[in-house]
Amino acid sequence: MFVIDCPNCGPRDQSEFTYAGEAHIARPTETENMTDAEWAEFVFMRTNTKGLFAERWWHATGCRKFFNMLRNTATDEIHAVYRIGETPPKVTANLPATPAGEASIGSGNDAVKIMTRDEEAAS
Amino acid sequence: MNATLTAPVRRSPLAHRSAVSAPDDLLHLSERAFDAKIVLRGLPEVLAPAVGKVTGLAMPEATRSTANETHRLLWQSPDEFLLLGPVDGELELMAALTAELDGQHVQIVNVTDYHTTLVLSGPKARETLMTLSTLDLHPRGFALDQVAGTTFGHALGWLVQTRDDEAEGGPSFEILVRWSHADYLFCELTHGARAFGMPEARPVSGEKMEI
Amino acid sequence: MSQPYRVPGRGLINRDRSVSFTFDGREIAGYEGDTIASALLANGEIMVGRSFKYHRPRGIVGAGSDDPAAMVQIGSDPASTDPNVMVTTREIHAGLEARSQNCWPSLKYDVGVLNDVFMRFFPAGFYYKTFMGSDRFRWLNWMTFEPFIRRAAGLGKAPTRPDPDSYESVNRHCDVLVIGAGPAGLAAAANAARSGARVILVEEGDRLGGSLNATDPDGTTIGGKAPADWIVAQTAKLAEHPEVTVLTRTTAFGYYAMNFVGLIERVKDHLPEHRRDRRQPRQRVWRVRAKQVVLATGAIERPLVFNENDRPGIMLAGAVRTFLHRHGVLAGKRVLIFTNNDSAWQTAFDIRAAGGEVAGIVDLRRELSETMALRALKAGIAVHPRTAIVGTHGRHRIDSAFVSSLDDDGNVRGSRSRIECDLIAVSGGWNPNVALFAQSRGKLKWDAELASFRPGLSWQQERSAGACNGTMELQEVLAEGSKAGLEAARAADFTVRAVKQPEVETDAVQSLNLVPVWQVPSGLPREKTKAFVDLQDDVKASDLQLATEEGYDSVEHTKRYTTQGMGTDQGKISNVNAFGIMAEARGITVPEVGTTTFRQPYRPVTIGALGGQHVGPHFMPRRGTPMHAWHLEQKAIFEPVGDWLRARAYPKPGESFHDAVQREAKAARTTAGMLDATTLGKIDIRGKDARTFLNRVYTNAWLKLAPGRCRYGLMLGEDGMVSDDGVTACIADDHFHMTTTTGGAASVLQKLEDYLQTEWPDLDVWLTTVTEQWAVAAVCGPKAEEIVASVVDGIDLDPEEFPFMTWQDGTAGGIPVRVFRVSFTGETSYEINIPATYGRWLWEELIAAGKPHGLTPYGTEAMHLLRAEKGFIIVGQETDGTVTPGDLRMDWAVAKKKGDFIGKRSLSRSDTARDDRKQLVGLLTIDGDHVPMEGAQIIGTAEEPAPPVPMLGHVTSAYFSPNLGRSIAMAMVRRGGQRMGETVWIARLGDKPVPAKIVHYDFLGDAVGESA
Amino acid sequence: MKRYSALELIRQGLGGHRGWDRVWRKPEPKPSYDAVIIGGGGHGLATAYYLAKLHGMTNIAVVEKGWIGGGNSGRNTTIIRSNYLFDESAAIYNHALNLWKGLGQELNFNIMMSHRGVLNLAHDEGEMRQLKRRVEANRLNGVDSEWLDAKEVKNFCPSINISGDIRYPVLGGTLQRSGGVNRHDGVVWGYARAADALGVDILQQTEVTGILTEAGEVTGIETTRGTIRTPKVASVTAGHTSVMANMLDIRLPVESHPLQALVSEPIKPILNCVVMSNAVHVYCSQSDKGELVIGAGIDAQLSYTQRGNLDIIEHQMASLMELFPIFSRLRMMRQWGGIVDVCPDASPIISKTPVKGFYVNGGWGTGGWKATPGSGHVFADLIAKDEPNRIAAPFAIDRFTTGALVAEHGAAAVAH
Repeated sequence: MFVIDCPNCGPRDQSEFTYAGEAHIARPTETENMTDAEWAEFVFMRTNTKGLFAERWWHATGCRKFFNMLRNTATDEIHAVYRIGETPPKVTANLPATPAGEASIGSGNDAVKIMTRDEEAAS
Repeated sequence: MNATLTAPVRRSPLAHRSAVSAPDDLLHLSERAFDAKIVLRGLPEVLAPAVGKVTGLAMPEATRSTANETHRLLWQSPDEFLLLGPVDGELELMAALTAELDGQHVQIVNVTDYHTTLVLSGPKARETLMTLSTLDLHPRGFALDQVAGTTFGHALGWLVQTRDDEAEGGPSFEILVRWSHADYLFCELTHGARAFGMPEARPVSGEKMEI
Repeated sequence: MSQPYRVPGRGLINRDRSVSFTFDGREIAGYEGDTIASALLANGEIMVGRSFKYHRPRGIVGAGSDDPAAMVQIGSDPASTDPNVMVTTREIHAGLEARSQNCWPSLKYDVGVLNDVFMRFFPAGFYYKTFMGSDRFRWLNWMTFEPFIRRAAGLGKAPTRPDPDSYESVNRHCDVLVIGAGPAGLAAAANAARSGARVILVEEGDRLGGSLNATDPDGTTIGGKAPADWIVAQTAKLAEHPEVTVLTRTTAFGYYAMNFVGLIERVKDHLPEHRRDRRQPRQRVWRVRAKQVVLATGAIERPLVFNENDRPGIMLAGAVRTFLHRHGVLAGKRVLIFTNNDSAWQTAFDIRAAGGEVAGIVDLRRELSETMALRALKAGIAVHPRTAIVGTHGRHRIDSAFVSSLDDDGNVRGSRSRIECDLIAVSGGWNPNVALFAQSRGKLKWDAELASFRPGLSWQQERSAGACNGTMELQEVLAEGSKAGLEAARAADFTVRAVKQPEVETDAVQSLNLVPVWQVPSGLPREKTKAFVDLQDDVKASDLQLATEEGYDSVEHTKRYTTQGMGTDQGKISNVNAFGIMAEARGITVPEVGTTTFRQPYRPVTIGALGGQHVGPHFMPRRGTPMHAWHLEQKAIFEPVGDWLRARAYPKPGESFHDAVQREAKAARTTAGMLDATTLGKIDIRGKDARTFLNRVYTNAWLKLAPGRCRYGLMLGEDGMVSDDGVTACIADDHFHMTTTTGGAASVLQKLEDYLQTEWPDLDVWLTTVTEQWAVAAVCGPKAEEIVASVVDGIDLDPEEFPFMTWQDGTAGGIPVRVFRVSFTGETSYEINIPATYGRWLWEELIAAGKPHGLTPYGTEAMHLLRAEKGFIIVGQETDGTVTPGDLRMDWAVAKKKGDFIGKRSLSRSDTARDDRKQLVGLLTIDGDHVPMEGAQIIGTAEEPAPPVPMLGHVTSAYFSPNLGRSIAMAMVRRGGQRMGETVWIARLGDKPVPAKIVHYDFLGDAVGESA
Repeated sequence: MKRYSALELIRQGLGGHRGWDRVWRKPEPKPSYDAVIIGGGGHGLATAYYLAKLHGMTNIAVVEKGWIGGGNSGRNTTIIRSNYLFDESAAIYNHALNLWKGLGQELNFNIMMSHRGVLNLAHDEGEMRQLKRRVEANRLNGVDSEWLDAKEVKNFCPSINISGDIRYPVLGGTLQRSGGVNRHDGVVWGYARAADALGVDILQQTEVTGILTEAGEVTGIETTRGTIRTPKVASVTAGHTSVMANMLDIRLPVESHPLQALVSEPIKPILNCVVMSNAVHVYCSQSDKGELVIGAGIDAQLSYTQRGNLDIIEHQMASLMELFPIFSRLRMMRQWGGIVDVCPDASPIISKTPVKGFYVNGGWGTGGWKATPGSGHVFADLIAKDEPNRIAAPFAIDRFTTGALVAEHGAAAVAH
């Protein structure tokens, strides 16, 4: 379980929160003039990022506020929480070395979990 | 008024439970029903004068509560507060607050009957809560007047510490729990405190389900 | 009680307390402090069970949770019997009953041994190559063979009755979690504790000290103290710190994200029945969130892989020492040592010191240290350098080993000679126990000196200390432990100063000088060599080699093909050997092979314990309304609706459920009925933009609804599909009371908050749930007005004054109530909302007041029936997430001109705008007595053709209507709206389809008349 | 390819098992192929096999970033069934079920297909209605499926607790007798061996780092082992479908989530069918080795970490105790997680894309395993002909634009 640092209530167990999907997808205002494809883009299409991802959470049992969070979905590291309407802060993350690959450390992929020579040399 | 009616009876969700205690005053669990409970939604600066005037309380900081002899005000979110007042006093409180806040962008909702209050006190109260809650309930993590909305097993509730650990009888906590979760929580707390000799309350059952 | 293998004066057992138990019905004597394993060994018993595949005899190999295969079934009670219990970790107590498993008719004479005889035909992966059926004999396939193969599956037997014990889980936060209470862990905990940090120290065994308990007490001092005394002193120091928790018999089984560690505490399995505290759970899961973790989990010895290395009597050298020093048991009368490193020599010295006989040291290495050789010489121990054990002998326990010397290339040279022995103490080296480190996502690195993996890069807030970090010398282990404890405390923001560490003096062998030998040569061809790697699942070196040759050469493929490391021990002692053998077979290095994944749990965890206290009556809250107890008193039948339990019907004594529903539904239309409608979701909405808000979340128009009035609304998802519905009342211009479905209450509130907070923060609207503030009694029927009038004051119930779809405030017994003149039945209906604590009182007053008028309480089933008669939908019954308002033919509830609302744009997509979608209709079966099955499919022909049968739709609701005297049904039918009056057929399993006529779904309207 | 048989096993046994062929070659990547399949799981290898066998496309490669079968193929609970509600779903899953039946024999590899029956339990009125609707739809679609009342459920699976005292009592259930389980590794290896024998190159430890296009058409892929030219690239990377599509700036209606499963220690047979319950959340069978194989829930959040949270497992075990209180003393031996990509309508995507020559098969959510042969079969057809066949057509991406969803998850909507 994650510990999520609610901007209002402080760090709490993940069980108090509800995941609310990708962040920064604004609901279109001029829906009448959109094509079906544009509308589908809003309703259904997602980036589903592997790596640094801006997402929304809801502190369901606490302050009942939605907020944004930057998390590395390849490693589950949480980098920042910030309020709705704010722009995501700049952070550095252990990003996957290749598009489908894994971060340079703490692999989620079971095939890679022994230190590379470079890592050994660096440590 | 209709003469045929019997006098109204107010029943709490735990009317069928009596207070229970573990030996040696390790733990006491009881219900305190019918406190007046009012949700106040609005910005604290908007609410503060009215709350001060009606209750004498200051607005609490985040995750804290303020209290005096008659009232306690719980922070629930930056724009949501739960005011607890004297038993059966909710209508007066509603009226007073409504009058003070007339025309403001606020919401005042009577939730007296929505919640009931479980009072858990004694030296083993923290450990008992830890069987159900993921909060850091060590005295370093949760102290007097602190407030948290959280889950207790599958029940939702607001936890507040109302008596200090050093006080006679040990710390005391109150959990505001919704009506329909009250019995579950009461039973889970006694269940979690078995090891301290707490007599166990069994969940009410006996429902028949068939086709 | 002879216990012929017990060594006088040794061991940390309580010799004043004899304890006996039974193994396969025979009484075995031991002492308090014994495990089943040590007691069996004390009595000369070493064979415990049979292996999984070949049913070969299996004995005790390890002394702790690393043992691969010595498992028994505990107890015979069908409710509390416990399969696959490791004899090396289970403490004995009076009344304990252990039985060997996976053998029949007995441990010594087991028919399963036939598999062993034909072993050569059952190599790794043989199942994949046969039993798939052939062109000629198709039936000779898996379905034919599986039942027979299945019978042989599994080890122990599951209980057949529910578990009488209870479990619990508890949560803890701490600053420093120290896992393992050996020398490193004790040093870490003691140093962290001095800082005042909250420390939890976890020890898997029953006593602190770890490897120190397996150390010759005469050979080592720490700070001048004997090891046992040092442990006592450390324990006492820990006890001085109030913030320290020490847990024994507790295993850290899982290291999860963000320093969340699961511990399992075995609270009372070690106690005899009469000493088990009934208030305590059998086992307890500790869910620990630690700021910092110190891993001090020690090292696990690995055996050597040699021919016939699986016979009972072949034991890890370290385990022999543990049994000797910890339990006072010398597991053999004549012990042969077989090793490739220095550590096993200590076993020889300890045995001699304890007065035992050593048959010799067979060492694979050519270069041996002179000091060691000298010590051996002094102790009178024969040493055989550059020699291998190439075979063993003995049926249920070894009686001798065959050795051959090796040439410079490591091949067997010359003849076999026989050494008599009843125990072989074997060591192939030590593997740092990195399981939890790897679970924490740390990366391993290869240590060439250890020829094993040890912690490399950390990922979480943890550090390893001691043998699990590859550090083997005691002085260094203590230093590393101390340092880890200090650093952990500091990293958790505590201040602590280092103190001087105690000096260690020891004559114990601390060097390793390991020469890795992954498979010991036997001088025999591969197929004749029975060199086992995984003793539980019977994986031989040759299996790993065969898998590699066949192309299953990725470490995961080899594992899966051979089942290496897939037993209950998860390969604790065998995996590194397996990686070594794979590496040799592939001609690459071990780190190039890599490891399989160290999964949670480190050691198997009781399923019931994971469920904790949240099982049985505590599984899920039973949410009941304020009237719930009344429903129970009436012996109502209930139905679960989400977490709620709602009264479904109130059968009178002797009355069937069906009859009760018919009676209740009839009464609601002829006299009066009353429903507990408390569970409907209720949201108080306030703010100057409340109307605009409602206009955007509902499909219909809300700008002009006057205070005092109510309106029905449909809510859609952005996909255009109906997601909820309900009636919302206008309390004041800026104040509304919304109701939602029972199941939708929480999700609707979340959704509304979501839109308010993220999409429309400019709207001034507040939302607060009031679902449980109000108890709701809905009274309907011709007599409803009279009944309500006799209970509610302050409201003129005259329909002129209080018309349909309005609400008014009043009182009942002086208590304020709010009455809504809305209807879900089509009858005149009053939904009386009263503060919940008065709900039961109001309900009983209404029952009493209604009695003269025939007021009948009705449950949710009659409610469903009544609303269907009127043609009202139920979201979740008529809809299934694929239904638009148009599909429901409720276009009247969609305001096309009001501007945007949630889901609006989706309604004009090409598929949602089609006119041949399934639409809601009423169905009247031609035979009015026939009630179709809900969910039945509708077809277009009187006979059911062969599948696939084109389906027009399905029945969503169907009832026998007591008020219409016939069956009614609602259905989603393709193009239904355009098919009024047409006949369709309802398919039935094993029977002719039933014809039915499509009508409008308001059965109280014209529908029934039309069909007549 | 040396055929496997009992006779051959005996012959090899006498000869020390030295004469077996390699199951598949370890080829070097060729500079170009007629088609490249990304993803060496069950679906990808099945696709390659059917492309080679049925469409004569043998100059093709399967590119796998790790070891074949190492993704969701190696991590699922192997439940096979086809009792889906909608015609479109029933068609593809039943197509798969029919292929499963003879697959071991066809591949000459024992996939241990055990048609032991799958029970889906109902615990409330809504579920009863749903499942009955499904049973009837299945029957009319020619899918084997029947309704059992609670007593019949107990007769079929004696270990289940059908007592009325539990929180969500068993009211009945559906049974698909032809459903069951199989051996996931066997399927992967069987397809790989058969595809390899037909000439398909299986390139393990080869990760795709880019997809090459010219003028909106696929021309090849970049991999960690060099560039490969090809006019057709098919992504079968369930879990990572978006990662592949994002290389071409194609957004898809999927989110990836961890899905966990676990096994108990092996015990003597006690559960001889597959039991599934949505309300109580239990998916359980017993392997031929004796382990209880238990599917747990998905974590709510998007994640590619292939691991999940403990609380999911804890709740799963509490749920298991509701239906199987006799399992309480058994022990969880191993837990793991896979990454599933989930579509909003809980149906898969088998589709062409806006980029010509790029095909996508993914979004199978928690239920892709059972579709393996059917999915590969129709996807191969799509790749070979550049047009979806009747079974694949409803699963095109454009259904999210038109609204013609195959909303199997709608079946779970509960409210009243």
